[in-house]
Amino acid sequence: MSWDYSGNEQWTWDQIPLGAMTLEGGTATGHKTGDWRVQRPIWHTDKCKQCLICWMHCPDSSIKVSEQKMCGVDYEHCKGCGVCVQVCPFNALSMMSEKDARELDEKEAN
Amino acid sequence: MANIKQLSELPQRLSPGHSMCGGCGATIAVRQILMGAGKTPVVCSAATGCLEVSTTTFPFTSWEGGFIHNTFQSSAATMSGVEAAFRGLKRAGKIPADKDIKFVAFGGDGGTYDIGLQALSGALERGHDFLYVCYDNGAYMNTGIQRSGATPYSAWTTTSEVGDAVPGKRHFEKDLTSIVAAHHIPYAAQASISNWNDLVTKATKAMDIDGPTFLNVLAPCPRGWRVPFDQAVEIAKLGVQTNYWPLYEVENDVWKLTENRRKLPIEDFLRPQGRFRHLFKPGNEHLIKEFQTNVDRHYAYLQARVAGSEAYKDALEEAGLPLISDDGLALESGSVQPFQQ
Amino acid sequence: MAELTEIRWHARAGQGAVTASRLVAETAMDDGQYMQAMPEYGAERQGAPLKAYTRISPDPIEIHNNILHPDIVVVLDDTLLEVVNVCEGLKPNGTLIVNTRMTGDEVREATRAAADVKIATVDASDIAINTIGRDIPNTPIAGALAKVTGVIDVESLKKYVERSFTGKFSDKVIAGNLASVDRAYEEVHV
Amino acid sequence: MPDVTVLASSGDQMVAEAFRQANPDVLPVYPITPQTIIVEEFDKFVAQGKVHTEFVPVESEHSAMAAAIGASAAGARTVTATASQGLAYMWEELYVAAGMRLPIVMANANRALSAPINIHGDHSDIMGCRDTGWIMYFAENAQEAYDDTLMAFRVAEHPDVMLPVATTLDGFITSHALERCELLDDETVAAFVGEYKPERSLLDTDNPNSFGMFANLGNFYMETKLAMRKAMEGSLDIIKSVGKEFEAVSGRPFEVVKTYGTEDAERVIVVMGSSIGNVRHVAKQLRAKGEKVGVVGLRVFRPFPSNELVAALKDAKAIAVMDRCETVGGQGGPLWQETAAALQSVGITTPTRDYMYGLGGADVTVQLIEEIFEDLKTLEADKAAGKVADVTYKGNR
Repeated sequence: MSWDYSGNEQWTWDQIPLGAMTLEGGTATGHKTGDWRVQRPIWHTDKCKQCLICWMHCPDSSIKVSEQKMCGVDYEHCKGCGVCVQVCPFNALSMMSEKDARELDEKEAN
Repeated sequence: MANIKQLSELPQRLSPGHSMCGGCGATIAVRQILMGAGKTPVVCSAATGCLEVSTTTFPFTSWEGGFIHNTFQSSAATMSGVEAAFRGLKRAGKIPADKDIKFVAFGGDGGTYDIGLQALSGALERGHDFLYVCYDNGAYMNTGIQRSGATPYSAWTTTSEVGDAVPGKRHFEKDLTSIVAAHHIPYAAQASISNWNDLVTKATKAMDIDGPTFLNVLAPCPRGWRVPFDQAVEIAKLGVQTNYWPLYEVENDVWKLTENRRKLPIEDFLRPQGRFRHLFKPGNEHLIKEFQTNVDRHYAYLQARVAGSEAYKDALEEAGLPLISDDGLALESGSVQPFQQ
Repeated sequence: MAELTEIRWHARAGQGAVTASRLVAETAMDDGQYMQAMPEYGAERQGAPLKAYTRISPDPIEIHNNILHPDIVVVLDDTLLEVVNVCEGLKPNGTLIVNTRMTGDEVREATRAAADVKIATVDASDIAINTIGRDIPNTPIAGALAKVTGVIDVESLKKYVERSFTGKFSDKVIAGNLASVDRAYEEVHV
Repeated sequence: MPDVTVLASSGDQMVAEAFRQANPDVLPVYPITPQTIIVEEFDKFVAQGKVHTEFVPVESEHSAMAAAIGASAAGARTVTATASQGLAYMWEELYVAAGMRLPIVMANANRALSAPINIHGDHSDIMGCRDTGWIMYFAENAQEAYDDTLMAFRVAEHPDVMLPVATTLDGFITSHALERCELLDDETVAAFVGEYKPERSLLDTDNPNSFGMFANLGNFYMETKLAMRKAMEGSLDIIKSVGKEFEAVSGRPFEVVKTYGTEDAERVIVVMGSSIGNVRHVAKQLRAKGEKVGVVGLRVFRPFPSNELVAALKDAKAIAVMDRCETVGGQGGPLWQETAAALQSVGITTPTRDYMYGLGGADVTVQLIEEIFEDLKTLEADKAAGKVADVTYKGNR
């Protein structure tokens, strides 16, 4: 089942689940903490040895892994703490200011 | 235990989108511990604190499985009730007898060493089948860095202030893991987020055991420790390497050190942390010396327990007595009466 | 208003006043009456003087307070006569039953009981020792109560004793208790 | 018709029997006088295998309620029992149980609070948590303690209520005194109480829920409290209908407000718990002498049966409220406060006076009650002359 909590800010007393419980697990995924970020980790695929140490230590479950392989950073939720950069044994991750990163993105877009 | 690649395929237990600080050690601990459940469903509880507040802001929960928060001191007692319900409902035939759930209760050091110690002790004594995890960041971080029974000697907190008269916390921390071990439960261990392999191994072991088990996990709080936000894992590693936080386990009353890294001087652990800055001011050398002495003394204590465990095993063998887990006594919890119609 | 009978028991903690208050109450209940039985709760320990109460009525009993004006007072230990005013609040023409070797007149003198108080004496301890084998005067004195006041029926009392003791005590003990009721019923002096 | 067993029983024992017949899944409990008999008797049932209940002998009342909350959230029919200091120790947990909307049933043997320490009956403990969101029954005697406990499950677990229920009995007076009681047969009770089928459970791992969420500033806190108020208000009708159902089963009448003589009474006493009987006993004697006195006894205090109370008091000329709980420095005891507010809210200005009585188990004598009825004769004039305080102690030295 999937719980639709859209528009919950407007819910009245009789619309809130009993005892204000959540009716589904992991709904926080809908809370985008990526905008907390002032720096972002950049993944250098050339240096990555797929050891998954970054994934093991990410406090925000924001290292994307599929089929046992690191496949990017979940920028929707990554807070840019830099732990992944610190724990990577192969310098396959480095931090970049969010501002520069965005400019870079725009350039690539154009 | 599964290797890291296999672990990466386990179900996600803690979703992103929580409001913990960037770089928080507690969420790293939770993620690593819940890997120990494998594919089995997990129901968790948490004491009031950073972890609880920041992972459960309505309507956003980061907990993928069942979760309950009750009060600050009641994580263990609340989970007692959940686990008792699991058994009571099975006995009543309202839940399939073969249904398996892993129960994990979380508490910070404030909710475990201090206000929750009575509830934890009671739950351990009653033998409930769940893992209790203390994520230890050495102070009441949720309320703004006040000292707890886990705060290290001489550390600065907002209630162990540093001044000319008083150089930070005047008391040595409680040895919680030994207190828990004294309940003679099947398994108690100390782990660190910096040693994921050791931690996940211990979590797996603990969750596989029937009966009460305990993990005390070093989970640094960069904000409270006054280190950069990317340093949680690094500083935890130094905690282990300096023997500030020895990694060991107590299984069936048998003590065993699980990591024997080269031992670094305690300064290496203290120097990077703003909460110990005053220790490095001229005239405070004796504080570092006292800190080191206490660390060495505690490590010697652990080594003695390890050595003593050999004698203990021999004594049991000589007397023909079973280990704790082998007689099942520690594994029966609550009321053990079989239900008769 | 229906006839409500109120009994106050005096004894030392451990002498069985609470049991006696229940024995009489439950016997009355078996005969279709309503009842209440309660000790005066406190932190008393072995040997301390205490009170217990029994109420019996053909109609439901609504009042729940301590009994201040009993119709009947029963004293399980005559050494209490010197330390407790057992006649306190006793209703006019009330009844005082004492487990003692003393005569009725001696009791009246010792308690300064009013002239209208009906006094009954029975050596329940002696009866208990000779029938049950131990000094537990509460069963026999209930027999005396039945005789003197008629508030409960002696045969019902014996039926209740037999029923409630069966399984808990040996046949010998039960027989002794029944015998003690009969003897007290016969031997009580008014 | 149900089989009825007549037995001599204490109130505590009757509560234990009600618990046995409801066959709860979990019972976490910590012993305290005068609730102890409930725990002891129930543990016998566990030991004899007469219930399937998981008995959790916790290390404190705080943990008793914490474990009850965990068990109830896990979908278990959950009961516990306490008294006095134990209830006070549970206090913060009581709010959690109600706020999480968990249908826990708890018996409380009403007892005084320290200091000075006192083990006897009064309402200090239970009144201390009258605003926690728990429905509250007050039993007049052992029989009502049993009846209320059975009805409590139906009310608490009703989908439109989902609030915890406290069934209370006065310490020692009701908890320990032996009375003639009637026990319904197990089948009849099982059919009446029914089975608890929770909509949500922590153990439903296919539909995970998070209980005890954090309501951030301005985020749903007031709304959840309003939802509780609505459920509490609505519960009164459910309490009544369940009461009528139980009346049909047991043959014992159920009213949230019990009245005697109010049809023509000029002087009325409002009272709760075991003292209702004492006051009715005295009122009967006085009415036999032609005095126009009446009694209003509340069997339910939360939700407060305001309309029923007003209806019972509307024709009275003078009203005494008997409170068995101090509110030191307050305008009056809890029952007087509620009564005065109920009357005022419909514009009734009948003079009232609050009597503080029976604290720490102080005896509630016939004389004490007669004095109160006597006072009422001149209450209006005395008040006008400023002769009486709002709060008057009775039975003290």
